Amino acid sequence: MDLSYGAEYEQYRGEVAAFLKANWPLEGDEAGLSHAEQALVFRKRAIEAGFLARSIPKAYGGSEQPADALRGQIIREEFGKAHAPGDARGIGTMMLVPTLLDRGEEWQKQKWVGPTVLGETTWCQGYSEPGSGSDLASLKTRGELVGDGWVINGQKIWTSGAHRADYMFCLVRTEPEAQKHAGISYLLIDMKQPGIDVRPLKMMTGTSEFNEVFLNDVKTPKDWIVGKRGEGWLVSRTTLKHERNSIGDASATEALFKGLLDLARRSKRGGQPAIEDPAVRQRLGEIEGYMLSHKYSGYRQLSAQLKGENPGLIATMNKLNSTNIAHRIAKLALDLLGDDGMLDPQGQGALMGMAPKGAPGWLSQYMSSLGVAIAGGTANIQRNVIGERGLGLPRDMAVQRSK
Amino acid sequence: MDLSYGAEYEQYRGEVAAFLKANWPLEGDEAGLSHAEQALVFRKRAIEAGFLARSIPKAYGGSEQPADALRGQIIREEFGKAHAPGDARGIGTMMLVPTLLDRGEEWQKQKWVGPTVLGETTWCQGYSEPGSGSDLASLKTRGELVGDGWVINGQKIWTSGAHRADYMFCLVRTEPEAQKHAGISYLLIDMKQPGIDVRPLKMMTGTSEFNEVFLNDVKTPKDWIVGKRGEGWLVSRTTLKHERNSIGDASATEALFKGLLDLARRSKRGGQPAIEDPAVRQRLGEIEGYMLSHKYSGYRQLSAQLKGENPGLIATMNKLNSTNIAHRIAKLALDLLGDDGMLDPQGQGALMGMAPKGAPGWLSQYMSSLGVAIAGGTANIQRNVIGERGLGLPRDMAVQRSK
Amino acid sequence: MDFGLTEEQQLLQQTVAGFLENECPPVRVREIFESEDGFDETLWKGMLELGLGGLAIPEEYGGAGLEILDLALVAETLGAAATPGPFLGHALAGLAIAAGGSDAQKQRWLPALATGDRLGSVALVGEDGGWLPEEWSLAPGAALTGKQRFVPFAHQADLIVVGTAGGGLSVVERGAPGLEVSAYPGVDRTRRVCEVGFSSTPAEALESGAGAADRLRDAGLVLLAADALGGASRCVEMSVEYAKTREQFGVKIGSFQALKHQLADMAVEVEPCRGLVWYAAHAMDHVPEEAAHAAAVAKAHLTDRFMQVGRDTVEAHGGIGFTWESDVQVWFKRAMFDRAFLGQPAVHRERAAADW
Amino acid sequence: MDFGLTEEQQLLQQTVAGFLENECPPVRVREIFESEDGFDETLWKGMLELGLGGLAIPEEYGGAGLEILDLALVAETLGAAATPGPFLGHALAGLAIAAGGSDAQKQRWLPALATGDRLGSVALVGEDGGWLPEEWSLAPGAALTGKQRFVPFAHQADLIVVGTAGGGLSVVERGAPGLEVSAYPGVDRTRRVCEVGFSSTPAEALESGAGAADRLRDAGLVLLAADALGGASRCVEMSVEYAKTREQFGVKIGSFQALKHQLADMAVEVEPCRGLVWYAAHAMDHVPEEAAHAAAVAKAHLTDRFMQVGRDTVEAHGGIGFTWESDVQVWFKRAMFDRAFLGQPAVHRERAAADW
Repeated sequence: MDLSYGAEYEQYRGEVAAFLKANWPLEGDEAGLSHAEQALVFRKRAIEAGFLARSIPKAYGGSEQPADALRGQIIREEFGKAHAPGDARGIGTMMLVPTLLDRGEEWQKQKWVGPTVLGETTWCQGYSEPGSGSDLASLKTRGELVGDGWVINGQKIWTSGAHRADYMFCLVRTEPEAQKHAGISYLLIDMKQPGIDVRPLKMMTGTSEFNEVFLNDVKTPKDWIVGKRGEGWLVSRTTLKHERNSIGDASATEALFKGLLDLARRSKRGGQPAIEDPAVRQRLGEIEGYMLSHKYSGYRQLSAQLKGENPGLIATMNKLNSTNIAHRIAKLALDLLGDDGMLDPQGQGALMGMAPKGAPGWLSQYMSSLGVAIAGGTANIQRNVIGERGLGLPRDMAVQRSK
Repeated sequence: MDLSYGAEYEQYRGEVAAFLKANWPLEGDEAGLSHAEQALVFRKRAIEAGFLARSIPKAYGGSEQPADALRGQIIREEFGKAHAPGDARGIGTMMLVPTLLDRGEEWQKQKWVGPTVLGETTWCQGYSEPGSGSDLASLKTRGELVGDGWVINGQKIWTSGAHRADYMFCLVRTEPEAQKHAGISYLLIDMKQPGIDVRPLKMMTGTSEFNEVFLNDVKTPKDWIVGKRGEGWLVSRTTLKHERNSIGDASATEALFKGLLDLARRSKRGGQPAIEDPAVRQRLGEIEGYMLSHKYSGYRQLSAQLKGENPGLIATMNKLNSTNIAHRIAKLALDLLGDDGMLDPQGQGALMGMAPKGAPGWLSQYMSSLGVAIAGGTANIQRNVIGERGLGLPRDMAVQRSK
Repeated sequence: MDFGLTEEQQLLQQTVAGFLENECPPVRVREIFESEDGFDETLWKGMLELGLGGLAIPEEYGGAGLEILDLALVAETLGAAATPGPFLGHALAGLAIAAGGSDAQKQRWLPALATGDRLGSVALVGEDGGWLPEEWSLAPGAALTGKQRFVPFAHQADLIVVGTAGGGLSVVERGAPGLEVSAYPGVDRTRRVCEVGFSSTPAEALESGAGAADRLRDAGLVLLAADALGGASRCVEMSVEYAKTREQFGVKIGSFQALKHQLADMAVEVEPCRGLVWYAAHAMDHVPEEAAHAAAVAKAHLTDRFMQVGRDTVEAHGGIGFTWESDVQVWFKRAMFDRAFLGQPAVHRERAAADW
Repeated sequence: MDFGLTEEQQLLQQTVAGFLENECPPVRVREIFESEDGFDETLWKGMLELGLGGLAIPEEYGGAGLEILDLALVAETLGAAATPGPFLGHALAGLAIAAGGSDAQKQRWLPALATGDRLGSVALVGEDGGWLPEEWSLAPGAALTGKQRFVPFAHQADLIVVGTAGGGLSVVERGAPGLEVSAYPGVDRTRRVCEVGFSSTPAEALESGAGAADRLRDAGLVLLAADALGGASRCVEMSVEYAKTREQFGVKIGSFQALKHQLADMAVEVEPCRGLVWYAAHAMDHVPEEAAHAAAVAKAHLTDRFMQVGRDTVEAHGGIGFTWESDVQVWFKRAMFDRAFLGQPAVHRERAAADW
């Protein structure tokens, strides 16, 4: 166990800090640009300097650095401290770019990877449909080749960021004769065209983090397909997930716990601060055990990455584990809120890695702790994955049969 | 809602009490008999008076009274108060007698029903086998007709009371060619013969409430079969379960909760009685909610019986519900025991409807709360039954396929 | 001996359920849920025509003279349908006056509450919290000054029964000087709550308010428990129904063992509670020495069950259960109301513990 | 930066695991479990030959001079195999003397403990309970009088480190006048406990016992957490193994979703805890300001997880898991020991809460 980063890396940290000192915030005329424009200007320089888009080849607009998770972690830490724009977030960098790099045509990489990692071009994902949640094989959106273009009709759901995305990467049934998975293709679609109708999907918290997307004779060129016709399901599955930021994940849980402690200090029980109530303390203590376990699991996974080792079983558990902890935190928060538990969340959405401050935020958190499970596949799907891939238990019969 | 028994029934209660006053305890020479002998003498009189074996025809040794669950309840209450022997308990009266009455030959009823309800003849049940828990279709004990008798070989497990039983009613594969359930017959076997080897099955508490029974060329006459050859599985399923004593069941849970309160009064937390600790009080309070729900559900079921109504969904839940409550009680008890949680249960077995007093008893309860679930089919089987029979959900695919 | 409902009681429940099926189907609930003030005159009038305005008000004052159990059965049925409207506060106001008013006070207020010509509500918690009569802090007197929170439908109410320091009850009427009602952003849009301010507002103390406060508290707890029972049962039904309809991997999702067992567990959480609610209601009229304990346990237990089952119902519906469009949110948010209104489960468990 | 084990540490764990696989398979565990005194000389000798007697004793006193983390890794491995014997008490006695003894005291006792020529144990709770140094009640002095409970393998021990009022530590040696050891009916037959009585029994106080008591407590908590981690992990493995082997309705029971999900939940309870134990051990040597907190959280969390997973393991094995014949009971009962020894989870959560 050596929790220091070591001299070599501390020196690297110094280089990162020096770069940031010289380059952020922007100065002069550039300081007058919009937030988004500033981010683009800065990201270009950071990529040139080798600090962002590190795993992307230079040919496609990245900085093509050797894999080094600890350097990545240091960059995230230092950029975070300086409030400087980091790697462009979102589904485009997380899923589309790795897919293109792995399976795309050369011209596709040339065209899309650079702008996407820069944050200039944004994407949304068209996988889920009403009626096909975790069962993608049953999807119904159809694409027909008419002349030299695809004509697409159908409906997608749970499409995060669809209203501002430039493009959608999308699973579409193009071979109606083929069975289940075999008839699906992976198409790219320009979102700025008639025939696309994006409707915000309002959540019970009152916010709309997702959309429904209706596709009505939507068109896309014949060669905006990744992989071959009918290979879409495979292409979507071979996508290497973006290197998971296990530390960031655990920090968010820790921040939430600290927020809960704060709430317990400010709430009252029988005239005393709730944090003095032995029953509350025991529940907080139980959550602390789970939270710290999750935190140190994050370190374990980072270490495994550093050594190029497979983190093993633990990596498949992150999602369910953090969902479980968020549930526990949310439930205790509701108890601490007391009468305020009858208030409306007033359209407060989920907070990324931050703890809510007021009652409406906690109420939104209370409800969102359910939504979290849904966004990443329901808890039961996670349990299937852990049981089958993690523990090696035999496949489910019903699912097996349908494959 | 009328929780009084009403004048008519209170008068009946008087009759029961008067009978008991005149007949129990036994006097004179009879007082010198053994406990078992006294019970037989007394039960005969109580059956004659119409107080026991109420649902059994007079022709077979019962008192053949009209069904009246409230009279039954009053008899249980008054007999209990007087510590007088009630209806013979055990698997013989609960399962074999109803089966014989429903499916047995006339000579079988004549021979076995009377002595069984009197408590003179006792039975054990031979259904489960190692390797076939809830899946009876897979049982392997074989019976072959040789001359005018069956020769039986195999092994049974979870056989309660096998070491003192006179007979076993038993599921045996007699038609090896037939598929699964179709090859099973329901045979009666004399336990007092060579070839039967009863071995106590020691539990983790150190007690032996169950046995393994090894059958090695065991013999039984050709006509000691209930129903036809190959109908055994049906015969075992058509057995009407003994009228469930829902009140008794709930009283046992209530007694356990009261014992828990008592334990909380005697245990210490931070120098104070544990029952003063707010964290302990909340957990006790949660259990009280479950316990009282279960208690009043018992009354609801009794009332439904009285009116000849189907108690509905609730009756299928009794088992799982009381198991769940026992788990909660056991877990809190372990916490209250503190250091004594490291002690050995010292061979203390499960207590029927009573709360343990000392630490060893509670430790046995802690472990037995797991065993309870097993004895009545595991919790998962109960959930299947509730889901499928109670809520009408579709059958499980794997189980369906094997039927 | 009959631990069950009389034919009249079953008929009452069926009548109310039948009425709601026609007049308050989910689509209607959603309209009221989305509306400005959450108050639907037609629906409420219909309920009043069924006599739901004065069920437990004595016959001599124009009510039906029924028992708390009857009232609870209606509350359960309303809860199952997530019925929007002022039933809870109105019923409690009537009970409070019936229990604590002088004959003159009863004559003055009860008949109009029974018919529903006037709408009642209750204001039982101040800015610093504390729902229990012994925690009430608003200074009593002929004029009240201060604030009360979470007053149901105060924006529609004609009279409000207010809890005052020392456990007394006072009545404030609509239009009284210094009375200020502002809508509150409540989570449960079927039962709107307001903040009510008093500034030297004339109020009339109920003659024996102090004696009536405990009965008011217990009745409130029982009605919330009953609402939670109805709501939780409906949640189980909705989830089961969804599992029987929705398909995945070519089969109904209800055939998947994991979901089946979750649904079974939900049912086992809820169904055994029915008798607990019945008994708590029954005790209020017939076993007074057990009433406070039974009401406290019932409120704590049922509102916890409803909240848990509400969460499970969202999960059982998958992503769609988390949307605004889904009806699930209506029951989920009613569970949040039931659990917090009149004090959280922990508060009442602690009270119940005093009887051990 | 390396939140993980060194090659040496992995080798240490592998070596111990390999030794146990040969010398302490379940069948051997059961023999010792059933034996009169639970002490197997051959097995213990073998462990001493591996150097497990003095892992964390400084090299200058004959030990290996390793850290608490190394000791914890061994404890985890022993826990996974449910290894019977006096490792825990012996290790803690050595740590106590190393932390609190004068140089002369260390010279006198540590080398023999390191080789295992003498067996150590600890007596840290009195008849009225209270495992924490500030709760100890036995009057200190050159002679001790009183009783201590739950002293591991006192019937075999050559010296016992006794906690005394004020948080001091004293050493009592085998054969001392007035020392009376009686076996106690403990549930965990792999770690036997005794009651130890003192009657004017000569004892030697450790020079800086008061300073060492906290370290002794934290080390004990970490070793129990590590044992629980090993035990709980093995429980998950056993349950998964059973589910992959056992058939019902013609298929492996592990293909049933309900059981599969229960096993997944068990794994999620246990696997993420590994880092928590590592960090608590690491903190004792390198982050002293966090050591007490981390040890308290680790003990509370891990022993709760082990107990829960132990119960789940019984259920996952069906009826057979509840029998004496099944190995499951051995781990189940170790979980009961780990959870209660040195104080229940609630005690240590309350201590940890003081740091918030």
